[in-house]
Amino acid sequence: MKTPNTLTETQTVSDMFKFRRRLPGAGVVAMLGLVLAGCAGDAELDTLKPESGTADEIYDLAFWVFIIAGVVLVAVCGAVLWLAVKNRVSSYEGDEEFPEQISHNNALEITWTIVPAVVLAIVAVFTIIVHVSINRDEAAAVEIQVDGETRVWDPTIVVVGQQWWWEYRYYLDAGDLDASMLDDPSNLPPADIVASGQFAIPTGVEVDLIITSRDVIHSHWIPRLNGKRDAVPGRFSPWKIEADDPGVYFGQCTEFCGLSHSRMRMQTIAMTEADFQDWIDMQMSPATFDAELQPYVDSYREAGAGSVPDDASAALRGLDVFVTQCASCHLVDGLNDLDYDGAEVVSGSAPNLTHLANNTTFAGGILNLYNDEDGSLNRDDLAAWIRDPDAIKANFADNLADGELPRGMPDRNLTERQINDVIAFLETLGPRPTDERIAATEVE
Amino acid sequence: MATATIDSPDTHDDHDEHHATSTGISNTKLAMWTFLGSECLLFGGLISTYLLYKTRRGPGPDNTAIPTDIFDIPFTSVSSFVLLMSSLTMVLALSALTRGDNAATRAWLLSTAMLGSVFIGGQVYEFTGFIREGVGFTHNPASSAFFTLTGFHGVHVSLGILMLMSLYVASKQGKLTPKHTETVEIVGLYWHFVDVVWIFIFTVIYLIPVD
Amino acid sequence: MAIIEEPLALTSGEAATAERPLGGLTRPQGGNGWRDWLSTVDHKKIGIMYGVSAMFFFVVGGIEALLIRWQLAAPEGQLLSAEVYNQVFTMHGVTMVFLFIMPLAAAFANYLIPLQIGARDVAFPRLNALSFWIWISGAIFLNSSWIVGGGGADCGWFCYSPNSGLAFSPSHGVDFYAIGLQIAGIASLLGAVNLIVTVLNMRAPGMSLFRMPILTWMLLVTQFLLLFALPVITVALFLLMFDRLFDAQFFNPATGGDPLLWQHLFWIFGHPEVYIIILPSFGIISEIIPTFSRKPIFGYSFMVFSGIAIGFMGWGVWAHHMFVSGIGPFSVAAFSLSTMFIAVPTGVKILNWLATMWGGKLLFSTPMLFAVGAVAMFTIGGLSGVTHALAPADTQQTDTYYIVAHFHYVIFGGGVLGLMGGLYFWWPKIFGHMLNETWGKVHFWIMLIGFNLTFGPMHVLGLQGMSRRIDTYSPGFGFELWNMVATIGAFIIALSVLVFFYNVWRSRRDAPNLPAPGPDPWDARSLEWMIPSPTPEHNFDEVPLVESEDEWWHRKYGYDENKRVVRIATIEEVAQDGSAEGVHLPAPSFWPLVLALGLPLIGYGLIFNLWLCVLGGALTGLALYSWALEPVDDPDADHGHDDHHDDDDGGDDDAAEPEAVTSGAEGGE
Amino acid sequence: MTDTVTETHLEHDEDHGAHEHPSDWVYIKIALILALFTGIEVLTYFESALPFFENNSVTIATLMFLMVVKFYLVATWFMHLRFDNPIFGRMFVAGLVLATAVYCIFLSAFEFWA
Repeated sequence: MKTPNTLTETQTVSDMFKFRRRLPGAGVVAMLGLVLAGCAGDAELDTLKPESGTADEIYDLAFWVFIIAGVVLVAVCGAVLWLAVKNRVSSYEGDEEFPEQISHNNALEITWTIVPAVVLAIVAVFTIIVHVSINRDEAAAVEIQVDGETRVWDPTIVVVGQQWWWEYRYYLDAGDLDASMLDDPSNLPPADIVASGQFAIPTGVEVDLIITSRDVIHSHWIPRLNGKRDAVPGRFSPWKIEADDPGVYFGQCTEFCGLSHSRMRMQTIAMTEADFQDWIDMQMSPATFDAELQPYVDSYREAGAGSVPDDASAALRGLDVFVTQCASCHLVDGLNDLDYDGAEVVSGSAPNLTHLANNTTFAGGILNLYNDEDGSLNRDDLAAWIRDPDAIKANFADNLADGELPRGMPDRNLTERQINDVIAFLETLGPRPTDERIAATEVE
Repeated sequence: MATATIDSPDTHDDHDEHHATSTGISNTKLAMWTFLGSECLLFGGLISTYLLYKTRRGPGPDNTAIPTDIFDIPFTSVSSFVLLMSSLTMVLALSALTRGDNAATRAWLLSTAMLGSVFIGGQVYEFTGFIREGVGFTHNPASSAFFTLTGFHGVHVSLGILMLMSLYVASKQGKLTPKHTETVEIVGLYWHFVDVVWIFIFTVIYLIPVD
Repeated sequence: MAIIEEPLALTSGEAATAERPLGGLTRPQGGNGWRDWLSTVDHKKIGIMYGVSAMFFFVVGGIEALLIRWQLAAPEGQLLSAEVYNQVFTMHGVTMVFLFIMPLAAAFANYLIPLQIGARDVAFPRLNALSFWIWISGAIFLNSSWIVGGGGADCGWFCYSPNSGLAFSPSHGVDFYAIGLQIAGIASLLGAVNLIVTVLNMRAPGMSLFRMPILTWMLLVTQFLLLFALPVITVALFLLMFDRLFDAQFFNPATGGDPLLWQHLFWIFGHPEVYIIILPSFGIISEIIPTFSRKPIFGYSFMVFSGIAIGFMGWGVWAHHMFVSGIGPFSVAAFSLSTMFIAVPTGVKILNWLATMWGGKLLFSTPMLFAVGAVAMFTIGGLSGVTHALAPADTQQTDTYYIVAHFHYVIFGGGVLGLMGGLYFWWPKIFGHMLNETWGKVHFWIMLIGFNLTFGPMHVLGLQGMSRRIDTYSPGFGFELWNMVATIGAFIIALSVLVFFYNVWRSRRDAPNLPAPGPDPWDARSLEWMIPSPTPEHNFDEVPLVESEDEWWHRKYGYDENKRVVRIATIEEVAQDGSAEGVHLPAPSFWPLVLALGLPLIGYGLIFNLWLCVLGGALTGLALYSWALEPVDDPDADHGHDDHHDDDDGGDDDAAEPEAVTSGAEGGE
Repeated sequence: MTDTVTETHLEHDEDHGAHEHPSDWVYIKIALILALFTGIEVLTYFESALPFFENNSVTIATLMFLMVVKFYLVATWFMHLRFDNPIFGRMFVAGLVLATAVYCIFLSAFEFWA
């Protein structure tokens, strides 16, 4: 899998000279040297490295305007400097000589009113062309297999922002889902797939996004794939995203959304159609449990939480901790889905953990689920997160005054042993991602 | 531009009402009109907010009644008419003062204030009726916007009544003489403005049917 | 209306009637230390108070800026918690916009407008004092939330709902924001009415509108923008306040409220606000550059009309702040186009400044350095502005540090540098001594370098994808280097401000040993330079008859038969000496101050305990009636005139009128 | 907004007192017209009274027309804009026109007219 964020040094350098491909002339490159210098190294959010048709269009438009602006800037600042050097005097002392008192020149004035207007009018034409293009909804069709039958899916994902993570809802049988079919962001129809923090798209297809929010305004932004679009509660804003090549594309919430705004990130994982089909299959299936856990799960579904002997495996003990401590907010399909109204709904407003271990980030996209060095589970960060979420990501989930809304993950006061146990259980949720993906999605 | 002649206040040859200003018009009156221009944006904002929200009932079975459901047009028509007529009495008060007829001035000032009070009384009655019928300020966006807009207007009318009563008292004390016409005129401008705002509100908020 | 005031006579010798309607209230006479400042209605003293307070809040906002930069210097900054960081960046924005730049511009407007149009004072001197006191009480109220409100507002200066709602911002910070800005808004609105009337009505004979200095013109446009923009933000703040304090349902999406309502109202105000900030600086630049080029401003009428055009077009572009809000592609396209074309009149201004310098004799004094620096820096900000007028490009740039860079180049580069130049330029006129030129140049160069180091790299950061308003960032996104540079730059700016304060102190210390600057130290062009420095209390001994644009310059210089400039008079010959005596001046009053004290009390009452509202309301009401009943003049004060009780003269101004209630009532809204 | 001031070059006193305000009878006649118009406005509410008011667009057009006329009458006669210096009217109209334009665009952005 191509991983834009792990480019080698040479790739980065060649990428830097992308400008050249677009515009011959070393002078321009030199002019933008400052900008380029900042682009060296990893910069997964870089808007100057577009990786999709849409992002390319925006980039090209902006690029030419940067050039025009640069020319004007050099002209004006050059004129200022030139005048400063040429016309400078050190004192008026004793100097009764005045320069020619030219007060106006209407022809000149009209010229420099009209010329910029014409330049802007030309820019405006291209702006409108690009604007129309990036807002056009092109029908796309992806053939996918759901429950063994082939469906034609117009790829559409409902994106729901909340403090401080993103939820992605896939409606695979809706054919052509439209924003008008949705009503209340806090009570969306059951979806086939509910992912959080990371979402998969097939490459080479335009994927429609319908963006909304459950609480305050957020903004969904994957810079290399497209511009941003706000997630406004009560509104469903259409947007789109596409990736030319498989890879992992980083994003960050860009509308100030309160306390942990800076810690609200997400990633788009672009996959080949075959990989995407595998991802769907995996996401569509409920969690599976090994022979040791399964009896507990069955009895839980029948009669609620049971009890676990002290000498049981860590995962089983963790399962018990999960159902008593975590299940009131988090859903694991196949375990506590019956506790919620409608089997496929997402729980309350906490991430769906059914396939947690298949993700590579957690806590709203800010922490790595696996260690990059050896691919092992990142137990330290997971434990720290469960131990005191507020310390990792400031929130409003504990010590609430009357009527205050809990926002974020509360501190459940688990013992260290309980924390270890629940981590052991969480590790069982979902197939482990490939090492490549772990490397590519690493958050530094 | 031609060089201006200097108005020489020292000559006092024409005893104009106003001091010499660049435009020849009164500072105070110009300030009032400027202020009224600004008020257009204020009421415009509130009216637009209401128009935007007028059918937003909010979710759920409760609190979904909106003001347009229960407008009592005949009642509001009467109070609108009352406010409209108060503009007439206001202008008659000014006219009386110009003539130097203090008794008539007071009578018209008082009737203007009375008509304004009747309007406010009507508004209070309307508000309490709304609240009784379950359309309270906090119930849904439509009602919040309605009460804010009409309440804001009501506060303007009330302030106008205070000004009118102050003029009345001043007149009683013999301090309101024909040389004070501009003072009355300026209060009148404010009063008429509040009236024209209501002309707008009455049509756009009350009379234009909601689909 | 309102505050029925004696319209000041245009020539000395015009007396006011001095009645004492109730025989009880008299007006203070001033002239004794701090009480003089508290009761003054002199536009110059009010201007100075605006300036000093603005500089105080510049320091406050600057400290907040340094905290932000310290936090962001390196990844995972630990100086501030997310909670405090959000309050700090919010208050930084609010402080710099509402408590620094606007009042500093108001300082120039107050001090200079009457001087530039040849007037004794503004049209309504007491109202002017009221504006200042209301503004300062609003400013203190706003900042008191640090102490009594559980921290500053934490919603950003733009305070988008529903994040500003009670559910998401439960402390009182946002309440203080909503009420504090309303109070400050009342001040600006009253000021706008006052100054508009002043410019239209108080001009010296012959001072037609098209002979007014560009600064007066730009300030006039600014006042119109304030006049019409403030009611819009007032509506928005009102709705927010009702939502938070009285459970209204304006912005709660759960009950059908629309968060975009706030955004539209905020930006309908917010965009004209940008021009409210920048136009005064444009005016100052337009005074400084001709003076130090020894040429008249190039294209006077184009400068005026482009200013008007900017002000006018500023009303049709607000939604460019909302290109990604989901307002619909059609709206986006329309606002994108309108925004792009606002660059045209702005460009006209820049080119006219260059043309003024063209062929001139450029003397790079400190004011000139700041003015030219402002032109260059504003050009950068203006051009980056064009890049996100393009809606598609804006979807990548908005809410990133690119925008932070852009508006700091506009507001700091174009606005603050220009205002700083204005301080150096008019300092001798205001305080009677020059600021030290050497230290001034040191100040300029340090500030220019610090400014570019701080905000230049932010362009790169933004294009690299660094979001705005984040309290920290992770390593590995390529943000480290430029954030560190920006932080270093911020401290260099802080250093330059210290240099400025040092210069102020030092110049004052050295002043007695230096020759007095005289009325016209810069060989400048407009009327304020024909009167002594510092400006005498009565401004002009004799109100000048204006015969041309750049009147003062034309009194010094004429043309010979070859159209060459020759001196026709020395400064001493044509300047006034400030010796006029017995000029009637408006009497001081304490009531503006008392009235202004009532408003924050009402504010605290709304937040904490409604009884305080009663107290505040009573104080306001008392002040209003006392204001109305206070005589126009103190009959005991010696103003050099016998009271001539000519009933036709000024009779309607004798302030016995209850309609002063009107004004206050309106002010109270 | 700014055009209100650009044309302001009146250097001479416009004598405010030179013209006579209309007589009370004129004011009463204006008020009668206003009353009549208000009556027509209210009639639109009673759809049965006048059949063509069953059509919403006709109703709205009528109401808006009457509103504008009423507004105009009060502003020009009662507020004396007819007789006064035009600067006053310009200040007010500036605000009025700006408010109308801005808020119409504002409502359009919400697709209010749809």
